[in-house]
Amino acid sequence: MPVMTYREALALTLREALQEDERVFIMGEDIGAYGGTYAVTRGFLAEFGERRIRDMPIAESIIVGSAVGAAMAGLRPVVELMTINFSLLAMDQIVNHAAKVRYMSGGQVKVPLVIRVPSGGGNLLGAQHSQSLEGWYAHVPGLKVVAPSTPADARGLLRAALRDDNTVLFVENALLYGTKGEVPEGKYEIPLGRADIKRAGSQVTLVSYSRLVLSCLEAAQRLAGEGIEVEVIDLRSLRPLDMDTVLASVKRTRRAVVAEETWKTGGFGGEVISLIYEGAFDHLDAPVGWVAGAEVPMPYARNLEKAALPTADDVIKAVKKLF
Amino acid sequence: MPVMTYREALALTLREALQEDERVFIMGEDIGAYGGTYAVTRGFLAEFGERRIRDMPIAESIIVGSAVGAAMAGLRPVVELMTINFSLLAMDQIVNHAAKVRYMSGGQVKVPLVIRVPSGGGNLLGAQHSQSLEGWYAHVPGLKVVAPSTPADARGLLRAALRDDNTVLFVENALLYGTKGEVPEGKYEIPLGRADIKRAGSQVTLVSYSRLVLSCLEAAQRLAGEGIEVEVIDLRSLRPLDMDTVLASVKRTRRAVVAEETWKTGGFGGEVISLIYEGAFDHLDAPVGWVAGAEVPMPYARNLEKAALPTADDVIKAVKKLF
Amino acid sequence: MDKARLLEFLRQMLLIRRFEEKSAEMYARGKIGGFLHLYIGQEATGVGVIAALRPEDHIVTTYREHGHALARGLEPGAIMAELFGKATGVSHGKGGSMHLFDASKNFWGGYAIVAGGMPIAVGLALAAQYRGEARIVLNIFGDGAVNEGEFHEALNLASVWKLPVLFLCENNLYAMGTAIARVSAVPEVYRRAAAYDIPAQRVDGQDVEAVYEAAQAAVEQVRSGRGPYLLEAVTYRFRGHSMADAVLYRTREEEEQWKARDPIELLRRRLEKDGQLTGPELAALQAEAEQVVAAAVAFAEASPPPPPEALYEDVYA
Amino acid sequence: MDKARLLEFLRQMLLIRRFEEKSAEMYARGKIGGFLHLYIGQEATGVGVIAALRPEDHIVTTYREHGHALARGLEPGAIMAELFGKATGVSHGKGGSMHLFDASKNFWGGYAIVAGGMPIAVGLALAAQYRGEARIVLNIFGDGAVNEGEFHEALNLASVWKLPVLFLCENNLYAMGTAIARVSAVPEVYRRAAAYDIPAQRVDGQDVEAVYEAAQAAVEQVRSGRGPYLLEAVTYRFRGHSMADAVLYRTREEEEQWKARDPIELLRRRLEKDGQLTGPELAALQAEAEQVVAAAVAFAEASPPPPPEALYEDVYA
Ligand SMILES: Cc1ncc(C[n+]2csc(CCOP(=O)(O)OP(=O)(O)O)c2C)c(N)n1
Ligand SMILES: Cc1ncc(C[n+]2csc(CCOP(=O)(O)OP(=O)(O)O)c2C)c(N)n1
Ligand SMILES: [Mg+2]
Ligand SMILES: [Mg+2]
Repeated sequence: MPVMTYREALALTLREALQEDERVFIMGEDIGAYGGTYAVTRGFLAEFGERRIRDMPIAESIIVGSAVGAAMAGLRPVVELMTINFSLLAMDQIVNHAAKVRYMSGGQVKVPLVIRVPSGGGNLLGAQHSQSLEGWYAHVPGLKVVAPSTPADARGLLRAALRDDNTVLFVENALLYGTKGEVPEGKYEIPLGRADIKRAGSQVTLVSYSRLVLSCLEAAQRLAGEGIEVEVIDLRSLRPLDMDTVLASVKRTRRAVVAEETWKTGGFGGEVISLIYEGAFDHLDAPVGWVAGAEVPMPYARNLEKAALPTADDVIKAVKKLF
Repeated sequence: MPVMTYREALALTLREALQEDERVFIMGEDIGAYGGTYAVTRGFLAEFGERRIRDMPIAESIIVGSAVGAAMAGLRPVVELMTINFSLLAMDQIVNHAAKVRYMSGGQVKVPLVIRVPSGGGNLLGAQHSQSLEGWYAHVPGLKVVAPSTPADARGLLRAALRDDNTVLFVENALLYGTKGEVPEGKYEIPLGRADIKRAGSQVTLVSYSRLVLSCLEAAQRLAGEGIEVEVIDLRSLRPLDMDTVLASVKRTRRAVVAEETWKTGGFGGEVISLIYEGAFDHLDAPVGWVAGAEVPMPYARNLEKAALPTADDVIKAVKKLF
Repeated sequence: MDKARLLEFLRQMLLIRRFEEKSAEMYARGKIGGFLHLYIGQEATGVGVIAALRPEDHIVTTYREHGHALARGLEPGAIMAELFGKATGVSHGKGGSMHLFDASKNFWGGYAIVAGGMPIAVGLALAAQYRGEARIVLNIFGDGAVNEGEFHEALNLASVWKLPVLFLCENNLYAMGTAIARVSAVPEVYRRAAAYDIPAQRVDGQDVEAVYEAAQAAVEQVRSGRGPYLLEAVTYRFRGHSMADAVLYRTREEEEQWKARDPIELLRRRLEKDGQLTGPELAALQAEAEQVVAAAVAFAEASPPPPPEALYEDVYA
Repeated sequence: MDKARLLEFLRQMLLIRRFEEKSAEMYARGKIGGFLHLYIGQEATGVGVIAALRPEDHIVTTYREHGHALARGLEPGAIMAELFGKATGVSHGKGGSMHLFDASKNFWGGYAIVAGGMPIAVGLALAAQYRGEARIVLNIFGDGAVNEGEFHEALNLASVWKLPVLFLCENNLYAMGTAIARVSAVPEVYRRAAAYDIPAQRVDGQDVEAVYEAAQAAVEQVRSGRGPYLLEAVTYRFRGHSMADAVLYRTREEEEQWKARDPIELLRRRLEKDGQLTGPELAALQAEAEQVVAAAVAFAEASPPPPPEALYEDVYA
């Protein structure tokens, strides 16, 4: 299997969609002439031209909203929002419109739209540029939300998202773009809504998504050295959410820890934990562990930002508390 | 104690604040000449004039954002957003600005701002006007979120919110405005962040907030007839969240149900449930019950809307499942 | 203008008027719930502009859209059924008064977020341009929408990309209780267009002929590929904003002045003066409106509510 | 214009230039993290406009604000310490380069959401008007901000209420890699003001004298209570958008043309031509800038990072 970066996996999949389907086009700030903030679409403008690769004004509401309209008309737009922090400026179009027109039209309309959006902290970008708000969107019926952690998943899920007939928020943690991994050849596709066991283990189930899966894998590796066998489940998709895989694992291991990057209170972690209890209450030997970010706006100073973000150490600590 | 409506309790408290503190003024759409969408500020324009009662253009971002700026300068603005659905248009100012300036300025700035916002469904208003998104805001460090269920609490919490030095999202379920209750005399104030036991009981703890507290009380009443003694806890404040009161109760009753109006997945209920398990795992005799709205955009048709909203019946069913 | 067209305008306006009066009645009787925003007084605007479109042109509008839906030719019975929340409604009872959709008629909704439909209209126009289709998009919104950020973003993008959108502002002078001059730096909406290099015009929204002519010119411009156009029709809603409105914010004198310019009366008088409308002809049109609306109500009444399982249908495609 | 003032402009511009060059160096050495947006090339704009203010006037700006902070008189050491993420930084290390605050100097931030500071500036102006204070608010933003909804909402409200805001658009022709003409229907930003009945002017942002004079006139208008003003300064950033920018989107010729209009060089030549600046005087100013910046770096280096407990401080008041 070829090895490529997360970024390359995304670019490959987007390029392929542009080639395969004339209805696909990309809209976003600085995706063309600039080459993409995170360089995912570098070279696309030269390759596909201004009709397909659309540099947009800084105006998130019209970026998303015009994509919604184009999707209603039968096109298959892909939007790149520069970061999830700016998605708040498009929230009305995402939540009040994209997620609702199908239902409130009685099923007459579809909105096949992919919104790609970098998320997360760890780049010393401060309070307004470091949030991980994907959990919010997973609250909304009508939306789908995926957040792959590896190049292979990025490829497989993006391909599925591009072929889905609904609005999919495709969350890319910004620290993942440079990470590498094997990616299956061919037109590899992963159905939305299937969690993945990234590492098998028998004593604890670690549940996470996006970048923090990597911290969980690191934690699992280190814990294995200490004789604790950890299973790592990558949710990959927050909505639809695959609790079957999680519950089957927890019923085997009888212990679980949920880890995510955002603030603990009201994050998506609490949701997953509640669902674990709901589905496996009698199988748990200990309360479910909970790892999340510090409940503060992200500070700039390196030492503080480091302290604010959850790490493999935090995961290890949470796992050990279960024994 | 005088009896008044939820609406009157709010109006009394706002009027008092306007009289007591020259720095207080109100901004919102149709709060003046029209008299307020839900008539809370009726008569205020005549009484306080255009300087203090400011009718705004339909432009939620500038409504909230200009209030943030005025608060930074030392005033104490009160914003009325017409409904929480439209708060999505102001989300950038609420989440990226109001919640963050204090922290990212290293504590140099305060944002003493109250954002009043009607929420909820049940009025046949359809998908774009019936959401209960308050849980989202409770995710954000830097914000406070309260959601009173009775006229007394509305008065006490609003008074506290108006005197708080932070941004407080004050959530008013639209179906509550006409409800009546006793309100203590004098300048009654309730500290933010204290849950309230609305009915004592020994066998199950029901946890809720805002309008659904009334459904829980109805359920408790009916269950008492069947010999099940239910304790009803009104969180009142989602952030800060008073889990002490909840956990103390659950440790006594050993059973709990959490009920809220919004969609189950990613709502605030999952958060509370996880915290109950975290704090009282060993004290629970059954998995925590979970009552929430149907996972659909709100339909208009009366029968469908009714089916989409959680009721006392749903609470009763959830309670009975615990035995 | 030829008589047949004017009579058709009159027919549509009478139908809308009657439909709205009946809706108010049905609301009072509890048959219709939620908000109900009537179009009474503004009929000439929607009728005149929509008449200038072709069937393949798209329409995106607001919650005050019964008149637009009727002018576009949606089934009156299916509209009324929607207001009643019935399965036979245009949106299968899930949308209600504020969310009328009929994709088969290129009627893309009824939106209840002020200015929220504007980006969607721009997107439909983008799709038309992308595919090289000749169709255009009519985007209707109120004077209250012009101060929202989405208005600004929509006009700018439509202009940059020369998208085929006819922006129609129905300036009825009030957004709920807020007079436009109190909250708009430039209360003449059409003057806002220059900030986007968009041609614009203001027209008397009570005069259906004037509206139609202005719309024709605007449509021609838009269809030619030269980009969007902003048409401002100055009009007045004779009733409150919605059924809940006590109308405290405007004077009875002002209302009377505007009612003296009832668009239906203006057209009737003009036709009668020119000898183009006889008493019996008018009576026939009125009777037709009455009958169509009565049939619509009967249809709505007789229709079933959505089945319970509809609750979970059509959340996803 | 009197020599002392011009020399003061030169002093400030040299300081800013040196500060920014040093910041770039410190970034390359890993002392500064995150994004770093340099002001090199645009110095005349901030210096000229801020000189027209009084100390009690408020400033609200963007992430490209080191120059504004220096011109407003924030301590260079405390600014550099902020860039280093140190406890002694103007924002105690919590804000970083994009979020410089100094309430004691009425410098209300550094915002990293494009146009996000605009509503806040309007609110500060509202507070001044509410209290009957004479102060005004300077709100600085880029050409990229003008298509955001928040720009529109801010200008409209400021005009409706006649708020004392001087809107300053630093039009450096690009928002990241996007040339303004590609995304703005009206690329002349000052022309947007008419849509809000706001007076406006465009000025050569490389010519500090011209900027100062235009700013003085604008400030006078704003302070008189007649409402906001929009000043557009056309300028150019000589470096990339941030340190990460490969600058693929503009030609080297264009860059050279603009560098030939380096605001510092323009002022130096003008002063020398008029005999108002001698070689030793210039050298002294350069040495001063060098020394101040070196001291700032030394201060930042020597300062401690925020203590761990600072993490949870100042989330709430
Ligand atoms: C974003 C948003 N803010 C507020 C509202 C509440 N609201 C509904 S209609 C309306 C007035 C709109 O007035 P206008 O655009 O002039 O249309 P008209 O009702 O006069 O036809 C308001 C404020 C809303 N629906 N959406
Ligand atoms: C709402 C929002 N969208 C996108 C961005 C990403 N971004 C940061 S700076 C920038 C360009 C802004 O350009 P301009 O306003 O011209 O200012 P300049 O950088 O040229 O000074 C963009 C797109 C952002 N910070 N905020
Ligand atoms: Mg109106
Ligand atoms: Mg720029």
